[in-house]
Amino acid sequence: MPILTILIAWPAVTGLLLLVVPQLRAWAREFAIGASVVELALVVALVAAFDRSQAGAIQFSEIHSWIPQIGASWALGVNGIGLSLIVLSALLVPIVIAAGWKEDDAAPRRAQYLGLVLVSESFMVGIFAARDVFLFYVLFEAMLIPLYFLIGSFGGQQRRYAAVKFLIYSLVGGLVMLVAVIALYFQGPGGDHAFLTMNLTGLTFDPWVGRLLFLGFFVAFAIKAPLVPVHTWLPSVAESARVGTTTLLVAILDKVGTFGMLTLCLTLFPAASRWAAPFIIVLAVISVLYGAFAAIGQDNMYRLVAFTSVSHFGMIVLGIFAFRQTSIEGATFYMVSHGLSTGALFLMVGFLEARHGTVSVKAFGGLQKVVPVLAGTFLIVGLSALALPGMSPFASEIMVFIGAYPAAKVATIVAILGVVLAALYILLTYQKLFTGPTPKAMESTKDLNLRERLVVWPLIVAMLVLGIVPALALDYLKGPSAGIVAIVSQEAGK
Amino acid sequence: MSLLALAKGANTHDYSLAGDSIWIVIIKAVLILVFLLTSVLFAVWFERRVIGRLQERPGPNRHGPFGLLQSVMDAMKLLFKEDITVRASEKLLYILAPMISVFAALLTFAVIPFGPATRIPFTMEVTPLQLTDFPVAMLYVLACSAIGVYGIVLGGWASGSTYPLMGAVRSTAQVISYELAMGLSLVTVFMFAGSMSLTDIVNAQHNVWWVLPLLPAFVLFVISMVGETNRLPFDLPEAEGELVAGFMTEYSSMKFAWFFLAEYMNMINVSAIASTLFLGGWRPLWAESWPGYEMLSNGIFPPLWLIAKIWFLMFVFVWIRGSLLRFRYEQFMRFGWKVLIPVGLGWIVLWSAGMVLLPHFHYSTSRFTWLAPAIALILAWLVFSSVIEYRREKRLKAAEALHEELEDQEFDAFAGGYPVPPLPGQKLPRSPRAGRTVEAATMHVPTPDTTKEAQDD
Amino acid sequence: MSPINFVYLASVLFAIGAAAVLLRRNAIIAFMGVELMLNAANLTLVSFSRMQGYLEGQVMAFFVMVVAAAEVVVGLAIIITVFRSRQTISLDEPTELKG
Amino acid sequence: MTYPAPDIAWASLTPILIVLGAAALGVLLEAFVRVPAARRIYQFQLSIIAVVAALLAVVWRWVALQGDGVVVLKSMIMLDRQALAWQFLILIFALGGVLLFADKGREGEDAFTPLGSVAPGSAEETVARAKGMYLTEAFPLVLFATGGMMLFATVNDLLFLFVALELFSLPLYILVALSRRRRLLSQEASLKYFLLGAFSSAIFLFGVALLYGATGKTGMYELGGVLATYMPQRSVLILLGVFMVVVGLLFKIGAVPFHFWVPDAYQGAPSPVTAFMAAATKAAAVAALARLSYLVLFRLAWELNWIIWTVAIASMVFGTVLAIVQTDVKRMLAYSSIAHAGFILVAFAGFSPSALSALPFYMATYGLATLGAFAVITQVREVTPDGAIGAEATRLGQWAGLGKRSPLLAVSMMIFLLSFAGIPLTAGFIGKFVAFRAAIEAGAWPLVLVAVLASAAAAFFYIRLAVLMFFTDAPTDVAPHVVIRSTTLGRGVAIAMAIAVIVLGVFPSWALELAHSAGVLLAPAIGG
Amino acid sequence: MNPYVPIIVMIVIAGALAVVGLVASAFLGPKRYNSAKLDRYESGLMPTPEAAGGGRVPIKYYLVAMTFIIFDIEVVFLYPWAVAYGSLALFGFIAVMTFLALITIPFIYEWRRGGFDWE
Repeated sequence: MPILTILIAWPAVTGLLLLVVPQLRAWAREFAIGASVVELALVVALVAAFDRSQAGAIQFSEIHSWIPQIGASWALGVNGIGLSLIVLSALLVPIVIAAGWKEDDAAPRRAQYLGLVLVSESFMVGIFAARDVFLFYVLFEAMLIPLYFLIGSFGGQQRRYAAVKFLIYSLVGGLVMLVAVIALYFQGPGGDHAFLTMNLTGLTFDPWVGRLLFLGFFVAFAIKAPLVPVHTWLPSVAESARVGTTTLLVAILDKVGTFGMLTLCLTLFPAASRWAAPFIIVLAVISVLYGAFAAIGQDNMYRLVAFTSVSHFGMIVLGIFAFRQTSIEGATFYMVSHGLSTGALFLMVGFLEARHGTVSVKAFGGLQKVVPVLAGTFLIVGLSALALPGMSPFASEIMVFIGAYPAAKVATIVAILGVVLAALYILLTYQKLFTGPTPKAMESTKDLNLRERLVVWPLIVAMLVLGIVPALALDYLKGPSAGIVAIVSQEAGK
Repeated sequence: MSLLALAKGANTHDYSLAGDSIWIVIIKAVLILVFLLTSVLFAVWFERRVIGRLQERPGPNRHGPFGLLQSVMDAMKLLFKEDITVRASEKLLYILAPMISVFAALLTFAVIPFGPATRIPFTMEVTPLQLTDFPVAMLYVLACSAIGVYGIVLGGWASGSTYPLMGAVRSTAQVISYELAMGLSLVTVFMFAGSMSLTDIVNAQHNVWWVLPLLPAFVLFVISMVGETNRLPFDLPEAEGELVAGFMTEYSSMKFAWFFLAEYMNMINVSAIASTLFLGGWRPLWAESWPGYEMLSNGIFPPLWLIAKIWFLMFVFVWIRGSLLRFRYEQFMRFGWKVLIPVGLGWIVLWSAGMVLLPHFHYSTSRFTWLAPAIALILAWLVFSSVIEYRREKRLKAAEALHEELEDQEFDAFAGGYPVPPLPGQKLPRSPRAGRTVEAATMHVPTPDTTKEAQDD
Repeated sequence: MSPINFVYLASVLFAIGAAAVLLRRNAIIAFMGVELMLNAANLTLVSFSRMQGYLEGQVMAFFVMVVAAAEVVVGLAIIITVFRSRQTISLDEPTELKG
Repeated sequence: MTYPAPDIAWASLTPILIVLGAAALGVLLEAFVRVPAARRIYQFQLSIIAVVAALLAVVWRWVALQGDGVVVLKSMIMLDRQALAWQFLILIFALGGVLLFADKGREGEDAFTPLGSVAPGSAEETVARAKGMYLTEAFPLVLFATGGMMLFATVNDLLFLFVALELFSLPLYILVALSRRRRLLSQEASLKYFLLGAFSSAIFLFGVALLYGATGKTGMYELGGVLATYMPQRSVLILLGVFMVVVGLLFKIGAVPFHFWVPDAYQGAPSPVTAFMAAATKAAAVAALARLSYLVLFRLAWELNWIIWTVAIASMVFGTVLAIVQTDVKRMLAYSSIAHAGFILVAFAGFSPSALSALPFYMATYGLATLGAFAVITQVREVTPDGAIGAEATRLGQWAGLGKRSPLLAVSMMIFLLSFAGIPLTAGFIGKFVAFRAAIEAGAWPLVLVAVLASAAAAFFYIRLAVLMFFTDAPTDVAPHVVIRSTTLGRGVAIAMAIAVIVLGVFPSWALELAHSAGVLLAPAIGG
Repeated sequence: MNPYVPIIVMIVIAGALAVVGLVASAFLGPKRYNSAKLDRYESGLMPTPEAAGGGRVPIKYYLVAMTFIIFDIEVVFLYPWAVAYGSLALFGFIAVMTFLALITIPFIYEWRRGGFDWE
């Protein structure tokens, strides 16, 4: 059974139905959440069918000829990393839909929004499952369109600006990658399946050709997983877009960048990766510090969370380009954990915004007494972001540092500073929001209702479970990471 | 020039003109000019004289025998007249225009053959009686006549005055319209001769003058040559009643004389061309088998034959002028475009179809060359008579319809604020004088015959 | 006289025509410049044809003449319509289109 | 002496003959059918039948073709699959064009002035409009242009190329001047287009004359054969000739610095004409340039490459930058077409053989999207003060909120814009992919890098229009109001093109296969 | 001698004659100008500042000019064929007839559309 194709097709079909069929509009929310839960169920089935002992190998492979003239195939398959990210996507989408249940929209607009969310989910699953560079690229670029509409149509004042900025950044990266993709074709074996990653792995390039190709890919991924010089779109989008969009974007989509670095940059161009690693590690460390510092100065909570993400992505990239088994494992684990924690954090900010229509830190204060559950939840989520031991981000961060230290001592030490800074901004924010005297306007704040709890708590539970028993996830991540390390280091041996 | 090779392929005769020395060329050129100028002087007298006779009056008869010196006197008078350059004119073009006209008119005769190779009296030089000839001589002739148009249009425009402008554009439109018909009439001649050299064309007529087998083309040519030279009945550009003197209105003295000269020279030119193309050129009206042919086609005789033919055509010009009324402009243009050009095309198709298809199916074309004009005439008669009949019926119907429409309408003598005649069918008001006398009371009010008027349209 | 001289002449004519199109602001003059260029090309074709002793160049000149004539018809028609709407055929004058 | 009649493979010419014959028939219809409304219907039917029949004929030739191609008339016309592919494309564009030409709103007005010869705003014009006259000559004209383009894409002889060039240009000059609304603009555009077009074709012709002088040939195969052996003493003449010929073609493609006519002509012409012209002219010109390139120019690759690179980069940069500052939709698309001319030239860089199949595909994607985009433009109208439907609303601001008024049209337009921008899952992406692949294959990757950066910048203005349509509310207080005309044909063409663009974007395999088999030029050995 | 040389001789002589005539009359005639003489002729009316219609040619004449061009082209192609029709045989005939037919189409068009009607 072509389960991966079904996983991609199901949200696409349901999403398009929602966009096109006017009769569905009245029941858009119910329809959408139903569809996403079905998707989640399918993903659970996928996980069940996945052979954990062979996590490093590609499973559920499907390869069909698509455009043989340009060597493109409809090639899908997942290893442990892809699987975990698909799980993350499938988990977050219903949560996001549920979180936005009460957004006051007219029915057609709501149908549009939910339809686009579902279509985006289809693209996300597709990207994580793609085993063909061309297919990967197509989905990578095409995904911009629903996202562009999600950002530009729904959200705050600056949303149009943010949408265009997002699109242009992504497009520049994507098109540079296109050049590399085309050039890669001529380096590879050619033929009807020229773009299959397995056909392209293990090629030997002329050094500069390899480096240029690597850069072509890396630029695109660096923009997507915002590394410092090209990160500016993320805060803009985060503050303008609707919270659900931002959650999806940061928690899942940006992982496409790091996922791409792992599965394409490192795998296809190991020599070039090693050549570029020192620079990239420097960039990563700068990201960690810059993101953290910038977060401290933010008043807008969306921007704040966005900057923390920039910081965290720096750590992930550091882990990836340290080329150690532990660091890569940690980085992949961190990708999942970060998805859970940042997602939760954005949702919490969204709940606050829903209550008072503002996300300015200054506007709040002393909420601890009024809404204890909310405050508590926020604290836990916040602590997860600053990597409190016992939560999964902590486990992954530790693994990254331990793994990276032998490879890049100074960089790792500097990056650990980022953790300290994280503690600073999270606690400062918590302090401003929830402690001190309660302003008049805040006194009538409602606490988390059942829907909101149902939305956030599962994420917290997941983080806790994974924090305590990281093996649950690491079993899936170890194999693939080992494979990547093997490729990179085997190349080094030559 | 591009026709060079084609023509050579078809016709390989020796142009003995190549042997002429430059002096002979100059002498011949001067002789041609002298001939042209005297011919014009003669033509002016000739026209006035013949017209006079046609109108039963004497014509010029004061100066010299039969008034022959009249035109010499006229020319002298023009030379000594005051030369006025109109203030509103574009000076350069205004002066250039008559020069262009006369210049173009002088050139045509360079390629007209007056006769075969002849010994120049008192010398041993043998030379054809023709200034020069080349394979595309007819194109040269057409080119010269086209340059002549510039004289007219520039003269009219540069005068900066209404009548000359109108005259010039009319004249230009007329000349180019009729030039097309003329051009089409030439095609069958070229087919017959297989060359565009005038010598070849004359030589090819040794059996028969082409006026017979190519009769329709000849008729076409004659009509269009009258149109081309702005002569009655096609003299619209200088219709005195409408445009004073057309494009020449603002010209005086020698400038006027050049236009005048050019016009008469053009008449002589086209007559010479028509003679050469259709009337055998310098060939005598004498069968080859008849005695004396040799003498009549050599020495002084060929030029005389040609001149005789030219003057015959000149007489036709004058004759037409004396007999026909001027066309209205729209009638004239319609005639050119809707009759002459289709006829010309039809004739080409008919003729070439016969000449190409008959040999293709292995029939001889000798009889067809004689039958073709007859076929053409019959076809033309069928087409035109039916068209005329059809249009007459249509007009009658339209007149009837109008009649019915206006039936019983009260006649308004001042419809639209102007005095108008009664339209057919309109009821005439009772005359104020009616009833005064018995005759008046019973008088039949005549209906104007408007049907007839409509037909003239 | 060698036909190559005609080629030089044609080149000069072509240059004059091109200059007329590029420099003169009157549509009719510019249009005449174009015609001059076409005829210069014609002259070139014929001269080269003469030099090489093949007739193709001359036949081509015929085709070019036809095309040039058609172009004259279309061009004049366009210029006249513009003139009738605006009472001017200066190429600088029409300013509906900018940017 | 009898000249032998040349051998002509008439069957191979059927598509062209059908179109040109129908055009001639159309002129006769004009002459004999007196009632304008009836004439309009007849002309429309005739044109559609002709174009469809020609399409079928092209398919028939494609199927019947054996080997690389057929020699139709010595070396002047040789019908190969490449030529058939271009003919097919041009006919498809013509079909769309004719449908748009016939598009007539409920108010009874099509895109053309009822009387082309009278001055705008004159009494005669008012009368003609009141009488409901139609300028039905547009149909024969477009057929003539189509025939000329098909010929242009087929012939192998430079002089014949010139004749075909004029055959399709002259009707276009006239068509551009015939807009029903904004006639001054239209006439002025026509004048500019004409003067520049005539200028460039004169340059082209002089180039041909020089090549003829240098080599004694005008056939492309023969020229290529001559150029294979280098002749130093004549090289200046050859280079100059080739350069001028290329300039003539680049003009028709609309590449910088020969692009001046493009914005004016696109903006001034009636939108159906713009649609047809933008798609088909470019296709025909690219076809000719491709043929010339792979038969002749590649011999001079070393001398010519820098020109192609310069022109391509200039076109992409200028087209994109100037498009960004435009405030008129048609003008914006015009500048975008200049940028696209640059992208097309990228494929030529290095003369990679795969460009021969990439180009038809690229032009198919570009042409379909262009046709569709202009079809949408015909639908967005201003309201005249008396409440009737007026001129096209082409100012960018007037497109605000289109997504709400007419989601279908807006989405179609969006798809076209995405295709122009080269976003995956639209045809434009695959087109760019194959074109760029050809360039990279020949080692021109720096050029491709410039191209992708330009397309990213270009995306900015495409997206800006999308922003207006979907994210901005229509201003309610601004006069004139904007309405959606929503005519069957215009809408139908837009939607059909949108579907085509998506299909070619998602399942391009079959089309690429066809393009691949079209990527062959017939090159029989010809003496000399 | 080249057959075109006599033409040049003719051109020189004819041109000289045309010029000499005008120059002679300029010397021979009287010169007593006045304003009325230098004004343009208006059949006795007061002369207007410029010719009717601003000295421009009526549009209708352009139509004649354009039609003329079409047919002149036709003639251009007919003449070479006429000279060599024998050797071009049936193929040439059919080609030229097709050409004529095609030329006739615009002719008919213009005829029916009133291009040859002058009011």
